[in-house]
Parts: sequence; C-alpha cells; structure tokens
Amino acid sequence: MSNFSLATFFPLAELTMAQRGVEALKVILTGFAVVFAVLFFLILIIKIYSNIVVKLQDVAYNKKKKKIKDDEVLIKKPSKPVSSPEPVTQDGIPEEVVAVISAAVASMYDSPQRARIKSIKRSASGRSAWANAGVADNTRPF
Amino acid sequence: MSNFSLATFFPLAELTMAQRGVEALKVILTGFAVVFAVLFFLILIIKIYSNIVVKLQDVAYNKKKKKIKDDEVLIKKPSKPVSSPEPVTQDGIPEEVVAVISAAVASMYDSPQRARIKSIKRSASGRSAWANAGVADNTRPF
Amino acid sequence: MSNFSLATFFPLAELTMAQRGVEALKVILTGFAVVFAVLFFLILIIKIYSNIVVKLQDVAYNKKKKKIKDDEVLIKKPSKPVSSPEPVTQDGIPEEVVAVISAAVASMYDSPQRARIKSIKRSASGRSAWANAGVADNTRPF
Amino acid sequence: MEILNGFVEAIQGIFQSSGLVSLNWQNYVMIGVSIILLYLAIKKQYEPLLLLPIAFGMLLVNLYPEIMAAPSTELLTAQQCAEHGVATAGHAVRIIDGIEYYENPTYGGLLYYLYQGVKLGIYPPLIFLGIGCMTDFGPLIANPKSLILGAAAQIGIFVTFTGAITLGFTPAESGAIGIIGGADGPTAIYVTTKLAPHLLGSIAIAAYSYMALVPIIQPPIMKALTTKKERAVVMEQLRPVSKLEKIMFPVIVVILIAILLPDAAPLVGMLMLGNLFKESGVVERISKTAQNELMNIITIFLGTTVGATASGQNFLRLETIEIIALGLVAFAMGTAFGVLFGKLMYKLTGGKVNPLIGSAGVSAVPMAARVSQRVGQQENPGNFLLMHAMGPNVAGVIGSAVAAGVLLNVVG
Amino acid sequence: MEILNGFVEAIQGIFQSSGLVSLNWQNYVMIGVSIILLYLAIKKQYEPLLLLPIAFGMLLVNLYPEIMAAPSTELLTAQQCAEHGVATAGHAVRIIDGIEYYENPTYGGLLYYLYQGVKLGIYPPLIFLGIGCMTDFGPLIANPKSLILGAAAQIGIFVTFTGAITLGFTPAESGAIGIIGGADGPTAIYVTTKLAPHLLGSIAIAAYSYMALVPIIQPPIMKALTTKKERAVVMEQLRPVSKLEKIMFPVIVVILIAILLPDAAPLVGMLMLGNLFKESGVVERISKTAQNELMNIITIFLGTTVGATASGQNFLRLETIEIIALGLVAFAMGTAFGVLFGKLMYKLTGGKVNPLIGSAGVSAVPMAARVSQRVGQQENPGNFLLMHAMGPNVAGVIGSAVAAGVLLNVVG
Amino acid sequence: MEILNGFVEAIQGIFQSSGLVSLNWQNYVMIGVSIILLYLAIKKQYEPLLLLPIAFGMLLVNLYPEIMAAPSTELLTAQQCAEHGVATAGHAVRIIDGIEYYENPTYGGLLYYLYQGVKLGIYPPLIFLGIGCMTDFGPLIANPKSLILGAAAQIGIFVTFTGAITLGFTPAESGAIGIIGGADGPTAIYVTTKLAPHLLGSIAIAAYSYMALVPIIQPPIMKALTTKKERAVVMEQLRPVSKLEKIMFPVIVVILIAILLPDAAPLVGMLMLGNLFKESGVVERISKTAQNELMNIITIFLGTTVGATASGQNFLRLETIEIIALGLVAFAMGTAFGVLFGKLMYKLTGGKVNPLIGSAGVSAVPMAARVSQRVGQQENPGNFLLMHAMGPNVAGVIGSAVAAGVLLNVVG
Ligand code: NA
Ligand code: NA
Ligand code: NA
Repeated sequence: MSNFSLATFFPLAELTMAQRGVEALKVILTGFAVVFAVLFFLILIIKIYSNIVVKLQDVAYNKKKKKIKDDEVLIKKPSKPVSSPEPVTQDGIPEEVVAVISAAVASMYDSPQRARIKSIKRSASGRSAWANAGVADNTRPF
Repeated sequence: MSNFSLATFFPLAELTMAQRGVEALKVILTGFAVVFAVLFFLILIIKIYSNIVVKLQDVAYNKKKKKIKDDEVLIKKPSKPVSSPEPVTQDGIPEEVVAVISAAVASMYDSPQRARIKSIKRSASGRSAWANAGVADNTRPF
Repeated sequence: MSNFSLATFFPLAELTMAQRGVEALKVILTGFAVVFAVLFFLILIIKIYSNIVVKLQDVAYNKKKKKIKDDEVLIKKPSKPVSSPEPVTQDGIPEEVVAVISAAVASMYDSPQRARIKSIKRSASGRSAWANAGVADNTRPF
Repeated sequence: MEILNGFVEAIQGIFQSSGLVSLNWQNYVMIGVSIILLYLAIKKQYEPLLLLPIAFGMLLVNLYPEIMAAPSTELLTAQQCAEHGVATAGHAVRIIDGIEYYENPTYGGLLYYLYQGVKLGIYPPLIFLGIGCMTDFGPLIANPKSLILGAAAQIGIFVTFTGAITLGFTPAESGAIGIIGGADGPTAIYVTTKLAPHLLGSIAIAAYSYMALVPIIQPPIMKALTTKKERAVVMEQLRPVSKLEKIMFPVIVVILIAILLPDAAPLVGMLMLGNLFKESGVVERISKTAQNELMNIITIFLGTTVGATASGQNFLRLETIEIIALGLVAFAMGTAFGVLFGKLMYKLTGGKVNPLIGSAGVSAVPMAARVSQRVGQQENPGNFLLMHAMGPNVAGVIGSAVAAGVLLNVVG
Repeated sequence: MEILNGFVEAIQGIFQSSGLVSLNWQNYVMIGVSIILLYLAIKKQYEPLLLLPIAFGMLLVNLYPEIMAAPSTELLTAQQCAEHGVATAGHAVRIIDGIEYYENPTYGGLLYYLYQGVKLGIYPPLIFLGIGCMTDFGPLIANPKSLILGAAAQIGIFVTFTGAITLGFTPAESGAIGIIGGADGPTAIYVTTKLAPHLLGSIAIAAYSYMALVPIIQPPIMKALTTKKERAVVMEQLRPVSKLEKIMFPVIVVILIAILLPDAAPLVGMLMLGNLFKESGVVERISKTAQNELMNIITIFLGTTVGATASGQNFLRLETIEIIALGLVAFAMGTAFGVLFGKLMYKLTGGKVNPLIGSAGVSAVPMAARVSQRVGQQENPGNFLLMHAMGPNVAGVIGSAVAAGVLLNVVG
Repeated sequence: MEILNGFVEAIQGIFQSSGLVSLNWQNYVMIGVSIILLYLAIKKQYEPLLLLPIAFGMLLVNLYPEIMAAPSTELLTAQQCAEHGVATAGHAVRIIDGIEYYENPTYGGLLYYLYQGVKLGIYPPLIFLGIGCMTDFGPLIANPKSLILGAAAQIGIFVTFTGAITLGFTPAESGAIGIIGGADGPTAIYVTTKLAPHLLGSIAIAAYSYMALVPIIQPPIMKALTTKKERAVVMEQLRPVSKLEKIMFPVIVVILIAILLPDAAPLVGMLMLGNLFKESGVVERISKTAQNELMNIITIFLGTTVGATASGQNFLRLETIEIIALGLVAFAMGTAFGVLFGKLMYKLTGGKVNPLIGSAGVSAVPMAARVSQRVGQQENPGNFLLMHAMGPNVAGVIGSAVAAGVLLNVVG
C-alpha cells in the first residue's frame, strides 16, 4: 500500500532514453508487421472472392446469352436481332434513362473493354410488387 | 437463507405437467376474456361517439344548407343555382385540385351514397393568417 | 441533528410579510440594475464593433472602387463604363438572379439610401473549388 | 535482442487477445447464421429494415463479444485516487454515508450502451410513436366490429402459451414466446424485455421472419378454412369518417386501455400520441420527424442491439428451435382464429362479411391486409377487400398491445 | 375447479392493478383538464407544437402514474446473486470499498427516462441551439437601442416576483413564476427545473398558453398606454447589416454574457452557437439538422415529459391557480413596461421611435413583433413596423436569458 | 436601508460568481485561441463542420468552466431525507447491503452530459456508420493492391510514436499522438479517449487542422519524392465491380478485422454496417438517416464537447505545441511513406502504377485523392488519377482502424 508510486501506473514515466527507444522500436516493428500482414491477407481474400464472383456471374451471363440465342432460334424472329452485349431494359425503364446510365458508366471507366451494361434494373426489385408496395408505404417497417 | 432454491424464483421450474396445464388454461381463459371484453367495450364506445359526432355534424350541415337556401331567397339570384351537395371551394383552392380530391375520394368509397365533399379547406387553417404565418415560419415553435 | 426544521432548508418559509417585502425589493432592484447594465454594455459594444466593421468595409470598398477606376484608365475601355455602385457579379451568377436579389434587398430596406449590392457571391465560396467539392460531397465531413 | 523479444511478445499478445483464441465454435456457427440472415434480408428482402441490422448485430457480437460487455465502476475516495495515481477531475462523485467517492469507470462495449434503450423499454414505444404517425384508423372507426377480428387473431398468443409451457418453458418465457403470434415487432420486443430478456434474440428474429413471410404463411390457411362462396363475398362500402372522429379516436382508446390495462399504457400511449400528431393536423413538423428520422435512428439502434443479444451461447440451444417452431404455430393460429371469427361474422351478418378479412387481424400492417385483398381477388377479380381488411389489420395492433398488457399482468 | 379459481384470481388481479382501483379523483379531473388543453391545442391552435405533447403527457401520467416512476437498483454481491437466483451476466458492476456488486435494476417508467433531459438541463439549451439557427439578429445589430426595450420588458419578471413572494411562495418558487413574464418557453423550463422543479407543469403550461395568447393579451395594453399620434409614427429605414457584423455578434454576446452572468451561459451559449451556425454559412448541413430534426425530437420529449410532471396531486392545488394568475400579471407587465420604455424613447428621440415596438420586447418571437406591426397598421395602414419590432423581439430573448442568470444567482 | 444592503450584497454576489473573478489568464488566452480557430473555420473554411463546433466548445468551456463540471450524487436514506427536508418522490433508489438510499443529485454541466458519448466511445463509431453509408469501396475492390498503399501511409503513425516517446510522453500518450498521422478524425478521437483522454482537445484540433490542410501539406512532399516521369504515368482503366462483390466486401472485412484485431471492431464494424446499408440497396430509409440527421446530430455533440476538453489548464502547455508539431510530422510521414510505397509499386509493376496515388493512403477522404488527381494533372493534363487514388484513399480508412487496433492492444 505504501509502495505505490507513479511508476506503478505509468510504468514508463521514469524510463531511461534507452528503454524508450526499445519501446518505440518494438511498437514500430509490431505496427508495421501487423498492419501489413492484415492488409495483405485482406488483399488475398478480396482477390479470391472477386474471382469467384466474377466467374460465377460470367457463367450466369453466358447461360443467359445462350438461352437468349436458343430462344431466338425457337421463336425465329431474326428481323429484330438481339445483339446481346447491348443493354437489356426491364421494368419499363425509359431508354433515355438507359442512355444516361450508360454514359455515366462510360465516363467512369473510360475504356469500355470490360464494362458492359448487362441489364438495368430498378434497384431493390427482387421482391414481389405487393411486398415492394409495403416497403414503399413504410406503414410497417417493423 | 439456506433454504433458497431455484424454485423460489422460478416457481414453475419444477411444476408437474398437470400444474402446467392448469396454468396454461388459466392464461388462455383470462387472455381470451380480457382481450374480448376490452375490445368489445371499445366497439361500444366507438359506436356511441361516432353516432354523436355524425349527428352533430349532420345538424351543422343542415343548418348551413338551410342558411344557404335562405340566402338564396334573400338575394334572389336564381340564375346561378347553388346545388348544395356540390363542393364548395374556399381559400382560393383551384378547381382542378378539387376535382382531383373528389376523384380520390370517389375511388376510395366507390358508391358515393354517403360520401359528399362538403368543403375543401387547406388543412390546419382554423387559425388567423398571422398565427399561421408564425407557425409556418417556425421561428418560434416554443 | 434534532434542531433541523423546514426553515433550515427553506429559509423564507416562515418569513414575515415585511421580510418578504425586503427580499422582493432587493430582487427587483438587482434584476433591474443588472439586466439594464448588461444590455447597455452590450449596446455599447455593438455600436463600437459595428462602426469599426462598417468603416473597414467602406475603406475596402473605396479601395476597390479606386482600383476599378485605375483599371479603367489603364485599359482605356470607356465604351463599356463600369458604373461602380452597380452590382458586380462574380462566379458566373446569372443576371436574373442578381435582379431578384436586388429586388429582395430593396423590398427589405425600402429607401435604398444606404443599401447597395456591392457584390454577389455564392455564399461560402471562399474555399477552393476542390475543397468546396469535398464539402459538397459530404463524403468526409470529418 | 530486447527489441526482438518485445516484438515477439507484442505479436503473441495480439494473437492471444484475437478472436482466433477467444472465440468458440458456437460463435463461428452464429457467424454463419448471421450471414444466412443477411442473405435473406438483402436477397429475399425479408423485412430488411429490421433483419439487416439484427443480422449484423448478431455478426458483431459473435466476432467480438466484448461489444456487449457491461461496464464496471470502482468507487474510490480521494485518498485512494491519490494512492492509485488516478485523476479525480472530471469524475462523477457519489456520497455514501457521508463519504465522498469518485467514480472510476471501466467502460462497457458500444452495443451495451445502445442496448439500454431496449432494456429500459424506451425504443419500442418510440417506434410505436412513429407507427402511430403513419396509421390511419379510419377503416376501423367506420367499421368498429373489425375489433372482434383483431381480438380473435390474438387467441393464437394464448394457445401458444400452452404449447410453450408444456415444452418446459416458464410461464414468463411462454408469454414472451406466445407474443410472436401478435405479429407485431415492437410489442414482441417490449414484452420479451420485461418477461424473458434472455430469449430476446430468438423471439425477435422469429417475429420479424414470420412477418416477412405473411404472403407465404397465410394464404393456404385462409383457403383451407373458407369456402369458395365465402371468399367471393363483396362487402358493402365503408362510410366516410370525419376528421373529428379520427381526432377523438386516439384519445378515447388511450384512456380506455391505459385505465383497464396499465401495463399496455406505454405502448398504446405512444401509438395514440403519434396518431394524434397525424390526425390533429397542427403539428406536422414533429409528426414528420417522429415517423422518419427519430424512427430510423431507433430502428438502427434497436435492430443492431437486439441482434447482439444472440451470442452463440444464448442462441445455439434447443430452446431456439422450439421458439421458432412455437412462433410459427402462434402465427398460424392467429391467422386461423381470425379467419374462423370472420366466418362467424359471415354467418351472423347473413353473408355480408367476407371471412378473408379476418386473417388481417394478426396485424403485420399492411401486408396482412394486402394478402386478404389478393386472396379475395383470386376468387372474384372485381372484389376489393383492402379497405375492409385495414380495419382488422390496425385493430390487430391494438389487440396485440392489449394481449401484451394481459400477459405482463398475469405472468409478469 | 382449480382452473376457474385461477381465472377468477387473474381477473381480480387485473382489476386490482387497473386504474379503476388505483386512480383518485384528482387524476380524473386532470384527464379532463388535459382534454381541454388538447382541444385548445388542436382547435384553437394555441402553440400546438408544445401544447399538444404537454397535454398528452399530462393525460398519460394521470392515466398511468407509473410512467414517471423512478427506477430502483439493488446492489448484490456475486454470492447474493447466486443465492437469489439472479444472473450476473450483462449487469453493470460497481466496486465499493473493494467489494464487487452487481447492479440489479427495477426499471423506471418510460417518461421518467425521457424526462432526464429536462431534469439535467439538457433539452432547453438544445432547443435554443435550434432557435439560434433560425434567428436573424440583423435588426438588432442595425438598431442596438432595441436592447433597452428588450430589457424593459423583463421588469415584469421581477415585479411578479414580488407578487409571488407576497402570496407565500418561497423566493426560488417566486423566481420561477416570474420568469413566465419572459415569454420564453425554454428559458422558463430551464429556470424552473433549477429553482422549483415541483412547479414545472403549471409554469410551462402558463408560459406556453400566454405565448399563444399574445395577439389577444397585448393589443389592449398597447392601446391603453399609447396615444393615437404615437402609434402612427413611421420609423426610419434600418441600415443594412454586413455579414461580418452578423458573424461577430453571437461571439461577442456569448463572451460578454457568459463572463458576467455564468448561470445564463448554457442558454445563451447554445443560442449563439446556433446563430453562428446560421450566419457563418459554412456549416449548413448541421445548421439544418439542429433547427429541424434535432429540435423536433427534443420538442416531443420535452413537451410530453413536462406535461407528465402535472400529476393530479402536483397540479390540483391553489398554487396552480395563483401561478396562472401571476403568470398573466408577469406577461402583461412585461408588455406594459416595454411600451412605457418605448414611450420614453419616443420622447428622447423627439418622436422618431414608435412606442408600439416596445411590446415586442417580451420575446415570443415572432408573434409579438407581428402584433406591433398589426396594431401600428390599424392607425396608419402604410406603416410597416415589423422589421423595427424584430429588434426588441430578439433582444427580448437575450434579455430573458440575462434575467434568468440574475434569478439563478440571487435566489438559486 | 436593509433593502440597499441586500442590493449591494446581491450585486457583490453576482460579481463574485462572475467570470471576472473566477477566470484566469489561461482562460482568456484560450478565448483568443478559440476566436482564431473560429476565424479559420469560417473564413478559411478549414473543415468547418468540425472546427466550428470544436472552437465554440473551447470558447464556452473557457468562459464558463462549470459547463463541463461532473455531477455529484449523495445517497440518503429515507430518514436522512426527512431530516434534511429533501423530497424522496421522483428520486432513483439504490439498495446497498439491504439499505435503501435515495439518489440526491447535484447536476453536472450541459457539456459534461453530452461529452459522455465521446467518453464512452459511442460517437466515433456512429460517425463511422454514417461515413460507411457514403463510402464507395468499388475502386478498392477493383484494385485490392491499393491496400498496400493504405498500409504504408500508416507507418507515419508508428514513426511518430518514436518521436513522442523520445520527447517524454508515455507510451499510451505517444500512441494517441501518433494516430494523428492516420488523418482520420473519428479514429483519432476514439483512440485518444481510450489511451490519453487528457490530450483529447489538442489531438482532435491537430487532426482536423491537418486534414483541412491536405491540399497545402501534401503536394510539396509528393513532388519532392517523385520524378516527372513517374508523376506522368497514366494508369490502366479500373475494372467494373459487381453489386455482389460490393455487398460481400463489408461482411468479409468486418469478419477478418474483428477476429484478428478485436480492439478495432467497434470502428470497423460500424463503418462496414454503414457500407452494407448503402450497398445492399434495401434499407435506403435508414441509410439516409444514418448519413444525414444522425451523423449531423453526433457531429454537433462531438465537436462541441471535444472542444470543451481544451480548458486553459489542459491546453496551454508545452505538450500541446509538441503534439501539434508531432502531428504534422506524423501527417507528413504518412504522406511520404504512401508515396514511397507508390514508387515501389511503380518499380515492381514496370511503371504501371503512378506513385502519386500513394499519398491518398493517409485517408482524409476524398481530399487526399483529389490532391493526387490535381498533382498528376499538373504534369499531364489528360491524366485522371481520381478513381485510382480512391482505392488507397478508402484503404487508408481501414488501415488507420487496423493501426488503431494495434496501438490499443500494444500500449493500451
Ligand atoms: Na397483432
Ligand atoms: Na423575453
Ligand atoms: Na488513415
């Protein structure tokens, strides 16, 4: 009880310069190592899941493309060729809006090499119209 | 002190199935009785006050109607007959707005048997213009 | 301990009418004196700093005016005379907006004796465009 | 050398305090569960406004249980502070038996503090305030008999109570489980915090899940219990309701219910205050804030912290499965009793009431009313039951609050 | 049989704990009073933004007094928790004299918790923050002599103090009653919570009622004290005020007043912070939130909980009548002294000042200024006093805060 | 006579309790400092949304130190209450060792209460919630190597730690000072409240000042460390990022970081919750409130109360100057290391990476990214680095939070 001192609680308050240097280097090393390790790990994970997602979506896209082609064959409507990389509008979104969005995308990713508007959906439209109306109304967000 | 047990605090923790059944039936009965009693009482009250309000307003409406008729007699202006169940616009609300509101009301209550637009007021306009301005400004909601 | 009484905590609870009168007059006097003293002092301070600000701005205004005149002399463009008390628009604010603001100011201060639109700036435009964009984006208000 | 030792020790320290050491298998399972819930909230849009924060709170607490840690405060006299080198400035003081102590806190986790609004019963009534601002009781006033359907749909609550108590839950727990059948999130949370706070996570998740599943759970029950003829009934036009009636309604309801069932007063009181904000038409400014910003802020805090009660140890029990099953029973029962009383009214009124509006009595506003409308139109495309179903629908909110008052009184 | 007994007991329990048993006649009277106030708020639109929540809070507390109940916390050691079957997890810990106690709370009522913002003096300054964001001190800076009128109108506060103390109120109570004359809601509430919290309900109701009645109370007093000629005075144009002057104003005022009258610092400080938000023009984002959502949320909480202090026992006393009467005196006095000092300035300036702008010194922004304008136009339709009256009007807000500082210091 | 005495005494009392008597020279200096900061916030627009409230809080606390006073609560038994004439009604009860005490509070100052949100670590994570709602991690997902730059820019934090500890600061203080180099306000405040709350005022002011000065501090460092050729590099187009990747990102990041560095969980957790609100697209309602009203309210409270920690005695020390100097070093170091690692990546990728995007790794979103863009365009007007710099920029936010986690673990 009597041998409490500041140093008990601020253990470095009476440190020598050398001790401070050791502490500092320890923190620099640890900080450097951990920050880089964690962020490198994160890079790895992002790369992995991004690749998976991109591949999955390409598979889905190709399937769809194939299906569209098959449909074309079935319904024999070559007069209006559906050039598949072209945007497919849904939900009755007016074409001007599509144009605006395309332009925005283009301006963001100047070379359109990979950027392709595969489809334009009203966001958050996976739900039934009824359910959507419910959400929109906000009468019961609970 | 020594004879505390779980059962002291969770009195049913060691109940037999029979005791549980009794408890359950008690709650079902009570819940059923009270919920229905309260809501039946509420039905009664709503019916009573609704009737009173509707009657009071019909009285007020008839008075007004009569007054309008009297006025017609007095001012002798039969060229522009004020067919009283027709909407009376106030506050300079444009007629299109009246039309829109009428349509909305009509769509809500398909058979117009009781629905009659007696008057269209800007909501919350019972106050003097001064007071309204004060509220609108919100400079002093306190 | 035993001689606690209500009067210990509400020292006036058992005051005579005379004592109450004294207390009341004390409060009236103090309140009157302090409220007026503080607000008089405030009047003084406002007058002083207002005068300084107004003078400083007049100096700045005259300097600017003079500079404009000098510029006129230098660039010899008398065909488009810049009548200096006329509003100087900046930042590409359209003239109609200037007109509207002038009218608003005029309606506020009926006699335009002192009111002069010296310049119209988009408010809060002292910052660089970059910095402004940053604020506008609100991506990082921190 | 010393530096290297220090470095190794620091790294070891970081590892030792990391989740890799402290988390147990339950936490990892729960992380998986929360990801599934996030999927349901985002992709399937099951009540995302609540389920997304709930799932994320669940994720956080299982990644970092300290985020719900309770604080600890040591009271030290000035002398003890000096001895321990603790500053006294800025610390709150507490005087006990004449001795001055300085409060020396070890702070709790972020979600612990935000959770106090749930624990103290503050958030659910404030949510009801916002809901009141958005609810139109007009169809109920026009047809007060709707209240019978709103009452009938609560029978599920009490029947489920039986199931729960039979499975070994205590009466208080059984009450909290039964309330899932009320199909009313804030009421369920309010009752559970009072009766069985340790079940909050599972009850809230069950309640919001079933509310999101209304369009899937209800129709088969509705069709099973009604005949084609009943479902095709076209109901008579509702009378218009005057502004005065609408203004008087919240005042009358709160007086009646708060006197008869005081335990329901905070919920019903705030619901009716909100409704009075709406119907009075003179306080639009605060009405808008109550139903938007205030409600949104509370939603974030409520959702995240309710989810954070579902730590692995709390959630991964047989009880959770039982609760989820019982909740489904409660919900289905509520629907069924609503429809059955609808049939009764159909009989008593000589076929004027379409029994399909009974299922809307569970609340889950306005989804349940829409389901009534939709099932009705499947029989008769020209049949518009929506406004008629809104009566039982909002009556169900009042009915659940009344049922909550009964439960809090009888088993609380 | 056993079931029936249980049922009867449960029903009896519900009845015993219902308001039918526990409420007394005062509560029922207060329910009536609150309905009258609701009527005034909604139909007559007397400051509905405050009066509606106040009246509803009053209604709630008299229907269900427990809604304002204070919480109780039992400190139990780990051993005691085990003995009593109380969980320790999730409970805050408190260490006294080295012994660890777990906090075992019995929760308080909903409005008790929301009321803490009033009790701790947090809500009124935050309201002033929002008011500051909406107030234009330009007319005051253009004509600083307005401050004399803003000071004069506070005399009513101190004169009323005499009346109150004569009627037997303590000095602290008298100070709180006098402040009604300041015609400034947040200031009245702030001062009352510090000086006489037990009178909060009646003082708040009186203050907001009179502020709503400004257009009725003031004109007769103004006309009685002025001549036709005085009322017809057309005042000289106000000079324009530069942005820099407006930015400097809040900083200068807060420095001056906070140093001279520290007790007024929280109110004046927040008012001026809000005004700086407005005039600086660089923080529009937070300025908008401060004057809208934040203020609306606080308004709901403040109004409801202030109303909830008016339980029957607190409110139905002779004192309440006295307070309401004294409040009217204070208000009328403030108006009168404002006009009288206006007359003085009329004399001293050789007829350049219209004494009608003096009544605006009571604050009640902007209603009182509008009343000056209207009464002035009745004499001379071409006379526009509004901008001139805004000077004394906003000066009255500062004046009331200064008067509050004096009262808190002298009788606090 | 008696009246006059009373009057003189009252005036003397007001004078004695005024700031004229109680304030010391440090307070007056700080009033000056706060006015300078107000000038910088308003006229120079240095992060006005934070600096204006901070400066005003500083002004208030030095005008009226009581505004930050801690409360004191006396526990009295019912008997003691009776003896002292203190009411028991409405007071919270506390039961210790079976004895019932009534809590008799002396209230604290306004800003003390609002400051609890800082002290308990609540405000900074809530601000991160709002920031998460506004942050697009797309550029980072498209180019995850950006994270290296976001890590490199944190080296400044640890290097500054050395400087601070050499100057005599404790390790905890040194950690808090170093975090200024993270260029991230909420993180700096969060870490400082945990490690060195007594330095909060100076660290917050330094952090926000340097963030406002990004366009001035960074360009010379960037130009000094890069060649003309390097600065002219045009980077390859970023690939588009699908919605699914964006939704998965916050979930993955929070799992990873919260497990590895639990101390960073509250900050990263709320940042990622906000981002999930944004990217999920299903909870727009609460996302809007989180990034607008909630964030604005917290900003006002956070700014004002952080400023209020800078009382004269706390702030006017040699340490403050040292902190401000060290903060500048930290910030410059962060920039330098970011650029240097950018050069490294330039080398390793054979000239595909423009090293200028490295400086954006300090965070200070989006200002630092814009500086990269601007400096790049000075060499090559057709060079658009903005989107490329956004990757390191948002990576810097994550990097700072990770660094904070390390510091809290190692020196906390
Ligand atoms: Na329900
Ligand atoms: Na006033
Ligand atoms: Na950073």
